Amino acid sequence: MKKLINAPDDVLVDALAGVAAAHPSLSVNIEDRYIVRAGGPTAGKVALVSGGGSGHEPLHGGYVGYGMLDAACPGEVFTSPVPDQILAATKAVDGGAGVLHVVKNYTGDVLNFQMAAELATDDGVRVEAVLVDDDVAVENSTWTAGRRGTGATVFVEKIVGAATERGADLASAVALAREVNDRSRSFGIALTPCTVPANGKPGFELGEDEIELGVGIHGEPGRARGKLVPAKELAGIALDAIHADAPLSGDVLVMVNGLGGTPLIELYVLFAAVADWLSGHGVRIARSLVGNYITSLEMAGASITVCRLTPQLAELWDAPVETPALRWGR
Amino acid sequence: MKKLINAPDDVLVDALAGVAAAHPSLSVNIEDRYIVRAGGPTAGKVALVSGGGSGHEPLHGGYVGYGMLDAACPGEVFTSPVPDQILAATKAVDGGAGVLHVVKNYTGDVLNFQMAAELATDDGVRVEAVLVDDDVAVENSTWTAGRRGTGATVFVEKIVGAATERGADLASAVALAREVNDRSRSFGIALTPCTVPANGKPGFELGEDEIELGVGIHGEPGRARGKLVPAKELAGIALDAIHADAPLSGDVLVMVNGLGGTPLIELYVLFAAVADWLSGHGVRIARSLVGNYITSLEMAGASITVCRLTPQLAELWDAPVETPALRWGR
Amino acid sequence: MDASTFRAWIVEAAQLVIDNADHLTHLDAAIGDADHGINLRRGFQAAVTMLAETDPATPAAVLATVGRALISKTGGASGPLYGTGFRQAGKTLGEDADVSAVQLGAALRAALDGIRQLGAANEGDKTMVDALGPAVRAYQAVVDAGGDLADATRAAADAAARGLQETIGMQAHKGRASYLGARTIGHEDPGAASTVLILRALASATAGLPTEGRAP
Amino acid sequence: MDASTFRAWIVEAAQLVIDNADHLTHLDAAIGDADHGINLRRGFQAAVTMLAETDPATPAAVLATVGRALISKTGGASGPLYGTGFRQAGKTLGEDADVSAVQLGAALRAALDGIRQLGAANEGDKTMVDALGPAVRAYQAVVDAGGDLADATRAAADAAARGLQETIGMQAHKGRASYLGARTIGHEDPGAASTVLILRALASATAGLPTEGRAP
Ligand SMILES: Nc1ncnc2c1ncn2[C@@H]1O[C@H](COP(=O)(O)OP(=O)(O)O)[C@@H](O)[C@H]1O
Ligand SMILES: Nc1ncnc2c1ncn2[C@@H]1O[C@H](COP(=O)(O)OP(=O)(O)O)[C@@H](O)[C@H]1O
Ligand SMILES: [Mg+2]
Ligand SMILES: [Mg+2]
Ligand SMILES: [Mg+2]
Ligand SMILES: [Mg+2]
Repeated sequence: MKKLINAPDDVLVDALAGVAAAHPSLSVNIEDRYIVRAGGPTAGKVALVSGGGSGHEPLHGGYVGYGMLDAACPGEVFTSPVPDQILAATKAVDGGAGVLHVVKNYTGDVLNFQMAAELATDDGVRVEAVLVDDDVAVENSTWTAGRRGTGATVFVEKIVGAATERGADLASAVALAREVNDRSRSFGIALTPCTVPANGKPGFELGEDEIELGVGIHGEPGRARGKLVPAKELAGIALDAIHADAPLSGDVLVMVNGLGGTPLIELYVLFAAVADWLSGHGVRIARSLVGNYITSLEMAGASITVCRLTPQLAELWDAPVETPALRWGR
Repeated sequence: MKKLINAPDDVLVDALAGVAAAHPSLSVNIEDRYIVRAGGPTAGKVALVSGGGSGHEPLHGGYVGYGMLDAACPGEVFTSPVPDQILAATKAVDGGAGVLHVVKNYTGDVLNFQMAAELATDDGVRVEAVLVDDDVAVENSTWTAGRRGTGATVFVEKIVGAATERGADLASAVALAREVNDRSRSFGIALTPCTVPANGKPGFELGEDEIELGVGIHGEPGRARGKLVPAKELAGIALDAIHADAPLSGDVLVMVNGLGGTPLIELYVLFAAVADWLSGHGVRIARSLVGNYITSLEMAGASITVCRLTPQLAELWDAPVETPALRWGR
Repeated sequence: MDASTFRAWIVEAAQLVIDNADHLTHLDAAIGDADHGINLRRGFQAAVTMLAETDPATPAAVLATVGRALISKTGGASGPLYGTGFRQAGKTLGEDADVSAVQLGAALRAALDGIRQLGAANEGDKTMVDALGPAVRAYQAVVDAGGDLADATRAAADAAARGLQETIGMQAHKGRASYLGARTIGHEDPGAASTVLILRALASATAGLPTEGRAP
Repeated sequence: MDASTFRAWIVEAAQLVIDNADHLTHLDAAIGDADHGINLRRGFQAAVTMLAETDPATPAAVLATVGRALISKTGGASGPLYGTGFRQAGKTLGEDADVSAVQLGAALRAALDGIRQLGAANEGDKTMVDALGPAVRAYQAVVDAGGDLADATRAAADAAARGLQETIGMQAHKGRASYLGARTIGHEDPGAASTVLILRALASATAGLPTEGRAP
């Protein structure tokens, strides 16, 4: 294992110290493990709180700021945060209008956020939770824990963040978050595994010409192993799977996301292939992101997320945002 | 070699197609191999043109836009652009006030930009060139081609871009660029090699506990091979080298830059170590960047760049910028 | 079975989890995200520390403390699940200073119900429930047949081990492993494996014997 | 030596560069950035194409075309350097349809001067100049001794090869390799190696013989 760290067990705390030193706009509570806006809670605004295992940076801490999250709760690498820190963050950002938990659909995240929500409710905070489950690689059946939450999390946090900034109440924030999630689908492809620092060994092994199709963001193997084929074909595999699950049409927001170890030049090559596929299917790219937005440590590979836009969603997407990882309009 | 590409020889063209599809704010000339602002040349403004080998994304194409570059000329991966494309880009963005070539100090880049400048001058375009050479790993002697240009390129492009946006003339743009370069120093560390697509093999080999100290951004080995030590020590090695070359003090702009394959969480761990070293030496981090800004394909590792700020430089750094990779203030 | 024996159980369980952390993580790498051993080690170390700090007087207080510690420190799916299990178990024991074999049986049953209610897993879903379910039944059978605490906990541990073996043939329907679908068949479930360790620790604590699986 | 022989030289040089591209890149990987073979292959392929398209009539026009093509397509340091070398060489040949051994010597000298002026490299700096410099001198010596074109170009190629060997012991002071300082000692210089190929091609083109180093 080769990593720019001090010690495997210190990664999270050291990284949080780095976040604190790098971003004066954020306030990092290293003791309780949460990141909030330096300004403190916004009175009368519905607060957006998200969190999950670390190793997905910039998610979630990099999305704390005006127009997006109010707080992020980073767990250990690839491990759900614990109820205590979620509770502390929830109370820290409650502005009196209630708190919305944006939870990626993993049993661990769901259970820990659920326990935190119960505790917060006991303490008189109004809390709602929305599950993000956009990954079409996992079929959503009673035979699984349900779809994983992946790329759509970025869209939900941005769009609902804009709405709450404008005064959306808790109920409509919940409804909007569900709408964005329902309109979004993702598919991920891994070229290499990644190594959890505390573990020290790669999560799986791959041959020189092998890839994992349908991976999530926790270094786990995918639904199936495949051969490394040209980017054009990989884009087709991902978009066919998305299209089969929820037919694409009209204007879309597309994210070609690097999993952490893939150079940007390759993401642009993949984006070109995605653009070809979409135009070939009469779908228009109205908005897009290309880069590392929700990662899996140093894993090489990419995920493609598509959201079928409405004029309202596009307008909220364009609204000003000011976070370390996503910024425009101010 | 495992890459998200279609064919090794198509990487640059395919990536440029992706850039064109992803960024409506840019106009990409795939035939002549350059990227300019969609708006066309800004009349009366000194135009900023940079370029170099590809594989360093987001440099340079990701920095084309308001407040930064007017044009970028991407060569093949790790290979200087050719005079023809530099000439074409130079003419495309000339707004009548002259064109400044920002050239990273590599023999190939220097010679190709030099030839392009001669041709442009023959065609009646006023052209000046500034060399960026901030890498302290290479001693600047008659026994070398001089220092390499690395991280400071981002600072020069941002700060001089802001000044030209405000109407700085060619002479003062040159002077400002030299000032930023003179006040900046960098040092890079590699944990893994990287593979040029057209080559197919890693540029060098490293043992499980080995690193390369003093690497540039072209997948080349560094000045020396070392052992993988904790991030705190690596920060010390880099900053001691920088400090020995140009003593640090006062307010600084710091960039902890990922070389392409290093996850953001590790860059934050390194940033914390950098912040510790600086505060221990009475140096104040006034501005900072953490992320992948000038990369070496999928190489794992990081570079640290420090610029000793003046109030004027800090103010120009804060000025609005609107490019794919760097954006604030609008 | 008094508070000190309950504490001995948890200390022993923590030691077993630490000794087998890499193995649990290795099992999780195959069908999950390679952190189960890391998570439980963190959780049980916190539980032991909290017991030492607060020194709870009753069996119920010991289990409540352990449950809180696991929930606060473990993270992942297993933290809330095991934590809830211990808390529910503790709630059945009231203020008693000494707990009978029958009472422990009810406590184990409450742990199983709590975990099943929170995680909604049925036996056959390839989870810790596939080890704990059979264990609870085996324990009850021994007690009903008049067996003592040591016999019953031993039977529970053995039944859990058999349940763990059963998980190899199962396809996961709950937790991260379910994402891998049929690829999960042929692997032990990490949580079932850790349940075996915890029940082995219980058996040796009640019998006052050394546990198998301890690192030398 | 007429225009068709000059074209034959370049076609042969292109073939040698293509056959040895991986080797040149491999040399560049050791002390540079692993692209010299890729660059020169791209450049010489463009040169051959441009010669076929424009079919220049005089030796001077052939060299000018090759120089332009190398500058336009090669990239890197070697593109402008080799391109300038060919262009400067061409400028010495005027409109002549046939070039003497003496004229070619002056052309090679002009190429060396052009490369040295642009790159500011001295012999000993571990560059292409360490192959081309000795080659130009050896060529001149043969001509001065009354030798013919074939002898002179053969001598130039052999001297370049010896110069290449000399670069192994040198520390690079120019180009990317200079960044590696003493680590460059013990490796051949890629550009010196490609210069040997280009001069070998010249020797066989003038002698009308097959060149050593061609892939079978
Ligand atoms: N819904 C559930 N009900 C019961 N047990 C579960 C459930 N989901 C997961 N588990 C158990 O948790 C174990 C994984 O725990 P762990 O790896 O620590 O958390 P995570 O899966 O979040 O990484 C699984 O092996 C399984 O036994
Ligand atoms: N200043 C110089 N003068 C003469 N030759 C040079 C100079 N710099 C580099 N070279 C030659 O160029 C070769 C490298 O060419 P190439 O790899 O194609 O370009 P780059 O170094 O830009 O990647 C070196 O091996 C050396 O022979
Ligand atoms: Mg986990
Ligand atoms: Mg090069
Ligand atoms: Mg796990
Ligand atoms: Mg090279």
